[in-house]
Amino acid sequence: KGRKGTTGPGTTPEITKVSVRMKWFFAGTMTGWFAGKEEGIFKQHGIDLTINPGGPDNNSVKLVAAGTDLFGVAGADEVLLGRAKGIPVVAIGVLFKESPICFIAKEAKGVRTPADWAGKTVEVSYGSNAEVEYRALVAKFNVQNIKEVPYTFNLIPFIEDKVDVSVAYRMDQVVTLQRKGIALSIITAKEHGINPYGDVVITTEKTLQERPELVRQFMSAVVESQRWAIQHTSVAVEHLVSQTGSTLKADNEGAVWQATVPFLVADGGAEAIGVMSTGRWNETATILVDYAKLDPTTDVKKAFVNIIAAK
Amino acid sequence: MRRVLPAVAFIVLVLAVWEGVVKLFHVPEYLLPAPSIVLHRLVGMNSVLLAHTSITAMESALGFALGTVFGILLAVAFVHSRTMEMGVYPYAIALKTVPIVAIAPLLIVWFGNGILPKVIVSAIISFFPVVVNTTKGLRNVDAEAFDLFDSMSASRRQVFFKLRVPSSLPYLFAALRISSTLAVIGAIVGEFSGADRGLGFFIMISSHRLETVDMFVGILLSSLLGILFFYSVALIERLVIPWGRGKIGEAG
Amino acid sequence: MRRVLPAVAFIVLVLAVWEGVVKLFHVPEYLLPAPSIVLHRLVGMNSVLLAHTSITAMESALGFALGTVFGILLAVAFVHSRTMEMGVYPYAIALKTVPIVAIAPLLIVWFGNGILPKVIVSAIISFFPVVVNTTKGLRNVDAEAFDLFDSMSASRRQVFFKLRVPSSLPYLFAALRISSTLAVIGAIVGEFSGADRGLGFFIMISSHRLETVDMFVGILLSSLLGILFFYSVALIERLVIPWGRGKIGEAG
Amino acid sequence: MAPAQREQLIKRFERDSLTPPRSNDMNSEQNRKESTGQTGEPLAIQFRQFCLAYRGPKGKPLLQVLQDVSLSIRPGEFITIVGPSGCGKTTLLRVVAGLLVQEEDDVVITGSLRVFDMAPLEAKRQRTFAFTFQNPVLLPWRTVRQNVALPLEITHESETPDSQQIDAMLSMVGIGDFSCSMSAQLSGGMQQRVNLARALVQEPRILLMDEPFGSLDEVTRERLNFELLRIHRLKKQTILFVTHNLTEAALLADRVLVLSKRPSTIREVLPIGLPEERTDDTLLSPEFLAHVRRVRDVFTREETAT
Amino acid sequence: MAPAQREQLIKRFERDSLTPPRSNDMNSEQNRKESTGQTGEPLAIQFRQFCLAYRGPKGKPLLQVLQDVSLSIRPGEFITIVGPSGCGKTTLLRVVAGLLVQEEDDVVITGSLRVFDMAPLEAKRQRTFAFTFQNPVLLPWRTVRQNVALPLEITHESETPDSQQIDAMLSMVGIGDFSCSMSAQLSGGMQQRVNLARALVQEPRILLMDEPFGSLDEVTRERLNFELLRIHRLKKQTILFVTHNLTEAALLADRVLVLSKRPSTIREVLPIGLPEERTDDTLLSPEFLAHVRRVRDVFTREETAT
Ligand SMILES: Nc1ncnc2c1ncn2[C@@H]1O[C@H](COP(=O)(O)OP(=O)(O)OP(=O)(O)O)[C@@H](O)[C@H]1O
Ligand SMILES: Nc1ncnc2c1ncn2[C@@H]1O[C@H](COP(=O)(O)OP(=O)(O)OP(=O)(O)O)[C@@H](O)[C@H]1O
Ligand SMILES: Cc1ncc(C[n+]2csc(CCO)c2C)c(N)n1
Ligand SMILES: [Mg+2]
Ligand SMILES: [Mg+2]
Repeated sequence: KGRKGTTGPGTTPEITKVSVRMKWFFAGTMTGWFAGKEEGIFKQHGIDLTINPGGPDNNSVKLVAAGTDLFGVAGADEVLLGRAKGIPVVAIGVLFKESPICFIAKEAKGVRTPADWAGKTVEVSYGSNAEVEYRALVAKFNVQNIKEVPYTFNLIPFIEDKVDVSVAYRMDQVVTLQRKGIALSIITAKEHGINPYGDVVITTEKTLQERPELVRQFMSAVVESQRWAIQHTSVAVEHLVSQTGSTLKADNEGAVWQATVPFLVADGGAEAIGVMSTGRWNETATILVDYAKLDPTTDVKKAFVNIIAAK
Repeated sequence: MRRVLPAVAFIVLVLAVWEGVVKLFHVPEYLLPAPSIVLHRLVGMNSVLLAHTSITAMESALGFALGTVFGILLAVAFVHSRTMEMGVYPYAIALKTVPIVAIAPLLIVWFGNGILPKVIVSAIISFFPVVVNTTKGLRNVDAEAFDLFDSMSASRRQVFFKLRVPSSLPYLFAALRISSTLAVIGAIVGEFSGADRGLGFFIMISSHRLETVDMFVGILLSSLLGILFFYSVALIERLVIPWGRGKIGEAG
Repeated sequence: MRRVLPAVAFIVLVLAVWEGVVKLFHVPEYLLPAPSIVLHRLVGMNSVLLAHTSITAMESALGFALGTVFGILLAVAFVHSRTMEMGVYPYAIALKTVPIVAIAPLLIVWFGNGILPKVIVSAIISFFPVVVNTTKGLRNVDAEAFDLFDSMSASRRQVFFKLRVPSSLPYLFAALRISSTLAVIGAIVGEFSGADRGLGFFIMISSHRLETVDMFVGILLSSLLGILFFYSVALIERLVIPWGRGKIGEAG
Repeated sequence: MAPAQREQLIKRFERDSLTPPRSNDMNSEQNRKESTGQTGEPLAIQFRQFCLAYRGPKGKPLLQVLQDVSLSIRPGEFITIVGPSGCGKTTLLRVVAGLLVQEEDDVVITGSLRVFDMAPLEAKRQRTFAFTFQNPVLLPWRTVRQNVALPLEITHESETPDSQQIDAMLSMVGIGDFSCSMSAQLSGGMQQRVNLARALVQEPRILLMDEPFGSLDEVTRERLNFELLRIHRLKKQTILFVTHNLTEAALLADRVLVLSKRPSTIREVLPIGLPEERTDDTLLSPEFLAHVRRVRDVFTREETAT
Repeated sequence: MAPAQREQLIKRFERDSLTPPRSNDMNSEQNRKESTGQTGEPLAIQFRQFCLAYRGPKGKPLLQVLQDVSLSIRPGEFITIVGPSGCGKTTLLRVVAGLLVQEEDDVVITGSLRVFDMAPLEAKRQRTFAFTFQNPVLLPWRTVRQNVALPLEITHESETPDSQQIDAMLSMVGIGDFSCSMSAQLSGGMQQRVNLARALVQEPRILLMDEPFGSLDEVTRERLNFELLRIHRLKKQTILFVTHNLTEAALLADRVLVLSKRPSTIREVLPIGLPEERTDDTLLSPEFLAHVRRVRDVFTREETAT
């Protein structure tokens, strides 16, 4: 598919059909993607975009590697761990320059630092980057006596006080909870010096090698779309809602999108959206070597290509 | 009228108790919304829900049809060849026991993003009862009737269509009742892992957003869909096996 | 020996084709590992897997037992009271069609983090075929035999235990075959939404960690568990309904 | 089983009989006018202008089966019923037994039917009847013995019914050797005999027998005829006995009921004026042969079955 | 259906008969020695030192049913079989029809059995037999008419068998009015007549009949006896006919086979030397009555059933 994308310069750019696989169910965090699609930003870059949903069972790394989707959104951790297992995916841009993961407790429980987890019931999302950051914090604070229970991707046990501490996306569940009037105390890994990359945009080594122009066009469109959505919040969110079967609520997703923006513009502001640095990738890798059994010999440099910076 | 009265009475009872419990113990809405609220919401968002429901209905119907056809074919093969049965049955069970959620990405890789993977999940989940019951039914032939056909030296084909098939219908329809609801489940489970429409998608998003009322609306609709499928099968059964109606207890 | 030969032959065939396809088309391991690699891994990690498998087996067995008992009781109630059936059947279907994944968190809130919610999911999934088939079976009584009991003015209890129950056994066992594998699915689905042990946990965590080989080991084990449950039921059936063995086709 | 032992069992069975012998003497009653309660004891069965029709499938007319049947049967009487195939004999027995009632089945009934002055349903509830069906209806999951034990389990609500009584019955009908076989392994005639044994162990007040000896050879049939007469002399049950064998009909009966073809009315009720004790010799007596001839005459005056 | 119309249908059925009348004359053959191929034509059925036993449940001894049966039946012969209940008559028919074979069933067979010089299984494959089973075995999902049509559908592999032939058959057995009823709505005797009709439409070379008239009244039975004889005269099938009615046995047969009680041997084969055309008068002729008496004598010499 999309062989037409390799047309030479000079001719009018033909439209290439391309799909991208999200990391999760459609939500306000993805407002930029839908806005870019609906505003014709991807079209302008010669791309007819299909946005596919992810979910807890749907691994975007696998689907991109298998060629089902040309591009995808995945955690930086997944890229490194996948490459260590021989999965030939590469990051071609970053979305969340800080980890979106945080650890929440109800305000009244007085959980201020990881040290307060001692003796508490904590939801652990086994096998995810959330577990990595959790282990790192537990190690750093040498916390004992935590009662770990499995995370259910659902907030009800937390709200019902079946657990004291849960894991959440800073811009997603936290916003949802706060809008429901639940006061939270939030712990992030970053405030304790552990700061890996969050979600990144990926493709395969093969695509990168064979269709570099398409990849460049795509990333340009991604960055432009995010910028546009940051500037036109309410219209962007309406695009999101209308394109997802009117299931999402504009007010909630608008708040989510607003909470997402700081993660996009960290490390250099709106000018540097999508641009990655070797230092941050190395930092990410170190954490994974320590807490996710990442093979230390993994070549981090090969895991990402700074399409945007190269422009 | 007489036939639906008990069902209506029962639901009214259940809803009343539910409503009462919610009101009495101040159960928060995000945990368990009162039925009055759920129904009110349901009425208020007709068109969106209709779209989701009809997609799921279509996936379920296709999956049910596919699963049934495949299940019947497999049962027929089993009845015709013991070797086939010995060889394949364990793998039909194995296929059935594979956690769909685990192979969802594979299904998307193989069958794309449209409704096909959902239809296939629905078919996989619903084919198994058909295999088991139909195999049993096709075997559960009256020995004397079999002798009758044998004495006429009926071909296997004839024994099959004129004796085994009619004998197996009560079993087949019991299976279809089971499968019809499984097919709905299958479609919804299929939608949980990677869909951008359908009731499964709606339920997932609502659950994720703590829109518990919406989630209950979605659950309610999927249950209604299951009930609709079930009673459609029951209705067809009445038309197809009129002679079975004389059985004891069907009337009383 | 003769009985397992076809199964062994078939699996060898399937594995050979699978291995061939993987090798021939260079299917990457993270997508679909070759069976040789899966088996090799399986052999290498005995003790860990044994623990996970036995937990899931226990949950499935409890869920199966619970679902079966509950299903039988409901079927009995239906057969005794048409009003009961009319009233409750639709809600049994509705319960069955509720997407478990959607209510799994509620189950955890109500039943805690232990094996109980998994057992309950397993029971909910497996009770329905028992209800449907057993209801059918208890009704599927020979009209003349019923007249015989009626002429002796047998009590409902006696008709039930001495006539309906034996008549329904073939249906019941067909249901148990279906439910036995559903129970395993149920336990695994229950584990998917919140567990720290069991095959469902193992599969999910392997999937998250992109350990596709491990995931396939987990899937393989869950299938084996399903097969084990299924054939245990089949074995019990042989012991319990010896008179059914004369039926046509069971022998051939 | 040795013959002596068998005899002993049968004796025991007779001694242990629960029903006390009734006091009515057939012969003296034979000439009295039939009416209710003349003897103070209610009639066993009484039909008055009884009509029965099956409702067919929708749109089809009713199938009138019994038409204006009026008949009084005294306790202890042995009535045999003959009639063309399909005329309604089985229907008659079923309606007496309370197995066919207007409220539950697709039939239309008019007229009245009382059993010991009760509605048939009530009589059934009091376990008045034992029924030998035209098909043996043996339960395939029970052995021969367990099939015969069934009514005892049901009436005594016990799981271990008196085994000697059952053994006696099984050996009387000549299938003692097969008591542990499954019923599918019996021949047609053997199944019919099990069916008979199962009805007899019930010791009912009214015995309804639908062609019980239809698939037995003449010798076995004759032997069982005399056994049945012997038991009847002893227990004085009221018996309705459907048969196609006119000799049998005359041999067994106090009265022979001849039905016409459908819609069935009572063509004639023929009293058989023979001594109650009937033997091999009865069969050859000119008196008996005259009776048989009369039954045959009435019967063949009927056209053949419809 | 009007009688005239009925007659016409029956005529048509006879004219359209597929089997050409065979040339052997029963009476002249009656006195010849039995042996294979003496007339050049193979024997219809030949048993030589045939023994059959059922294997019981494990641990129990074999149940010897047929013992040293030797018998030759010429094509076109009408053999009736009598014997005590449970002696093995049904078993004999089943083994001839190829429904009971050592390889597939739990039986032990020794000796030889040939049907038209073929193994029974082969003969079955060539559609040599029609079988009326002791139970009518009607398919509950078919109407009466569809039940009778079944063999035609099967042998002609057509879904629309000749309807006039079926109608003729149904009215011959006297259930024309019920042709659209479901079989559960028929009386026992009516079901048996459907069973008979279903066998006759097959027009087989060998007709195996297991007590086909057991639950019919005397008048209907007699009428059907004569119908059967008429059809046999016309089509010259070979018939094995099991019955418990000794008069019937003598009336129908070229030869009556009397079996002993189990383990069953051939007690005697009684040739019935009557003219082939038998009528109502035959039943009263002293010659015939002498035959019946002989059959009864041989039969009752046997002890009763086991
Ligand atoms: N499938 C079977 N397994 C074991 N024994 C059997 C089986 N079928 C028949 N028998 C036994 O074989 C004997 C002969 O049975 P068969 O049915 O041939 O008798 P029959 O002469 O037809 O008797 P009837 O006149 O009562 O029909 C009986 O004792 C019966 O118990
Ligand atoms: N359930 C039914 N529904 C409709 N018609 C029926 C039903 N049962 C019997 N009949 C009809 O009623 C008539 C009488 O049937 P019944 O069984 O009483 O006859 P019968 O005298 O016992 O005959 P047989 O001697 O053949 O057993 C028959 O014509 C039959 O078709
Ligand atoms: C954009 C986006 N991606 C993933 C999740 C789901 N999620 C919530 S917490 C968590 C960490 C534990 O695995 C994950 C994956 C989300 N809500 N939003
Ligand atoms: Mg009858
Ligand atoms: Mg027999």
